[in-house]
Amino acid sequence: MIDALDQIFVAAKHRLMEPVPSRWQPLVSALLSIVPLLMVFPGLFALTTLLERKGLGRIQNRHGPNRVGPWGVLQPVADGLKTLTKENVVPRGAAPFIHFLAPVVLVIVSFLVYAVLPLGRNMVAVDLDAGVLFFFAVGTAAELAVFMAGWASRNKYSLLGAMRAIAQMISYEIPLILSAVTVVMVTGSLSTVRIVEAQAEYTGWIPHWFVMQPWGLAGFILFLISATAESNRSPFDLPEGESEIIAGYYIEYSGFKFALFFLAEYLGLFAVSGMAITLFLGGWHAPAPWLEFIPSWACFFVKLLALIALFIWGRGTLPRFRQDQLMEFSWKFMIPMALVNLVSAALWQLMDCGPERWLVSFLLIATPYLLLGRSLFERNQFFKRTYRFAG
Amino acid sequence: MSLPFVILALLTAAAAMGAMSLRPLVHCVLALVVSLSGLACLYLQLGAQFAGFAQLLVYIGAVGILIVFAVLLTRGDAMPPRRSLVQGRVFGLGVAVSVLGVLVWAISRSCLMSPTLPPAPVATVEQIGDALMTRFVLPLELVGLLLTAALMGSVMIAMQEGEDK
Amino acid sequence: MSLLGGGILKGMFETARNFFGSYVSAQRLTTVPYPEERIPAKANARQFPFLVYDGDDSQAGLRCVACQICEKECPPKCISIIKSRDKRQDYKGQSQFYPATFDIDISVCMSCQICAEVCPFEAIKMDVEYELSTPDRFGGLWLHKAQLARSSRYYRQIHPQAAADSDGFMAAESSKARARVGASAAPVGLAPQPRHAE
Amino acid sequence: MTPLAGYLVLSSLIFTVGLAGVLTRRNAILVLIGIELMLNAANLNFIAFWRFGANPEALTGIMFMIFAMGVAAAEAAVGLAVIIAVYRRCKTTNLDEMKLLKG
Repeated sequence: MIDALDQIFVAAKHRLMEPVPSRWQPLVSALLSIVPLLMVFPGLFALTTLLERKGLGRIQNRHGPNRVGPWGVLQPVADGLKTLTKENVVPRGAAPFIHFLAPVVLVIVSFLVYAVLPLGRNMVAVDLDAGVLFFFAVGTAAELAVFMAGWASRNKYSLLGAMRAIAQMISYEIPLILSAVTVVMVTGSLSTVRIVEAQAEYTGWIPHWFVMQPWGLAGFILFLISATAESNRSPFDLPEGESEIIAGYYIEYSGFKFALFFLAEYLGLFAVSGMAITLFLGGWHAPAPWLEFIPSWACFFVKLLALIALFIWGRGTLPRFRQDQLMEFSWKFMIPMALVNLVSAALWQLMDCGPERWLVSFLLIATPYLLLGRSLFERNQFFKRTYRFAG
Repeated sequence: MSLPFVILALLTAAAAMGAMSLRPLVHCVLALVVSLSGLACLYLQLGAQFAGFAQLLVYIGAVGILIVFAVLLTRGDAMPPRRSLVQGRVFGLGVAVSVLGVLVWAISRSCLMSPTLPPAPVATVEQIGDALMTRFVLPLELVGLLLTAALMGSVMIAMQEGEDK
Repeated sequence: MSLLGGGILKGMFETARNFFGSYVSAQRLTTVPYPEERIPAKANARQFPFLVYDGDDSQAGLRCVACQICEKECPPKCISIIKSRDKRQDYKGQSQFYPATFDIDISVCMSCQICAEVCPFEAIKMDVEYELSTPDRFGGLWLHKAQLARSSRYYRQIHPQAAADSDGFMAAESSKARARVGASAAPVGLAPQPRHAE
Repeated sequence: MTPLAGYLVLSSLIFTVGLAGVLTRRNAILVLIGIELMLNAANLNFIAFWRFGANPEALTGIMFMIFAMGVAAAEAAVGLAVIIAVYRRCKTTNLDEMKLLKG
């Protein structure tokens, strides 16, 4: 019974595949893997916009949307209808083809990365040998789409927003990949399925997730911070920066194309959250042995929703960075910490099991953290403000 | 000659020509990116998964973005003036076409034209990693050194010389 | 020594308290679901001016005597008055002009209340009505005498304290005038009285 | 035409296009793009020879391609830095207008 519920989607796919002639099997199999992804994640996007607005409202002691439907649950439908019926405006000076292509490329790229995310036991669209590499390689194309949007609009604000976005994404891609590399190094595989399998065991009630180890915890935090920056969310939402450059690279987009940008932004957020779950939070494994009756896909989505809630919480709390702070934080803090974390993970892998391994790994991370924190933040040199004209 | 190869080859070649012949510089860069992604797909089609993804990561994520930044920093996104067909252009095209002729002639004459398709070799990431760490460890270190030197060198070159003025 | 990142944790704790607190205690919520619930208006709330009338007839009972002081004092010059040719009796029993037209352009009005301050006849007061939207773009901006007139009962209802002061002032004025009429039966000049602070 | 020949012809075509671009276009960035195209044509050859040649388990073609990619990335970084530095001095990226050393 429990297994049947766990494998319900896999079994359903097999049932649907049975009557198909063997010539068409690969095509139908691919379609049956892709179509649910195309339906589930936009649905999750709609749910997340609602949760985000409600949650932000409550964080700021407001009610949040509560008009459309009971408790406002139909708000995403209303938003969607409103966006779809808006006029599609293309500026006169724009390069029309690239202007059209940018959101399309962005959405396609955002969907492609889901191919390697294991959503449950036996539930991954393609188990690539180089899955993690695929994830990051395809993800980089998003930067180009952002540039296309910013440049094709012929608007100085969108160009500025695009430049900011690209600079930010490049700077934070390095700690993002470096913190993922620690996991790849310890498991010895780039395949997402193998990485999840490596976190299957339990000691007592405690799962062997990588986040439970010192280097894994540090890697997880670094990964989350970089992922926030990669998906341009607050406090790293400078590319959009409503108060300074209006809406960044998508000022000149309206109607359906704007909705595509919005969708792609959230899809990117879900994708990096899913990657964080796969790499550090044990993928679809239950958090304790006595919780293993929960279907694996339910575990994954609960973890995903928890991470999304964390992102919303962070957005409701933290103010936006300044551009120079953003860059310095990446190059002077995140990248050194990611490199140190890499060494720590390597030592963890080399040393035998025992308390000294924990001690070494912990000290190797904590010492640079405290030193960097003291030297960069405490003496106020890190965020020292320089004025060009005054003083 | 499979259909996917023909489609990818046409796309790649057309994008490469676009990259060299379009007038707005940004369009050239975008065409270059399309061409390089086509090459990455060709690598995947040839069974070199790691090479294909590495191509995407390096060329689209790094080199493409770098060129875009250079275009914007040198204000290259303005439309260049249209030029007439000058002598240098004819000379360059002539050289290129003759090089192409020689290459195609050499390929058609070569002894590598065995019509049988060898079985697809496997190149897992693990094998590549092993090879990089054992047989090719010296070149790997050298490339690392080269990249570090290039990083520092390009920062030094592109840095503003503010103190001198 | 404070730990790096401690401030972030502190902030996260504060917002979490807001989040859960807003479900527990309704006092934390600073906003209300508007059309169903409203925050009661403050004692001295003001939006746009209106003309006060006594009795039941909104045109015959207008207190305004078309003295045009408000028109002159209005900083953005949004009031326009045309005096009538004939005269009629005011509440003190004196013969007065009345406004033939009295228009206010509320797209220009800045709700400064100077018109109400300077009016010697308690004829123009500030309304609290804020739901003024109309389905068309230019509608409801240029208000005429008929739209501006509100009964004095309404005024007593929205600003009870100020209305009581104003009623007292008017009662004193009219009794003074009647006493003067009874004593000397001489015509009374129209010298405006200095206004008390409301 | 055999499969290998198809890849070789495509690679020589891309190489030629890059060469033609380098020879005819006068913008420094475009010249760099042409060089990138030529390097990529060579990479395609490496992979094709690895796939269809003898001894594929030695992975020589892929290794060559990876190292060529590293070198190309370094070249692009330094080349673009030079272009930006020259642009600061001469306010142009046109190769014909950079003639400070001409008499």
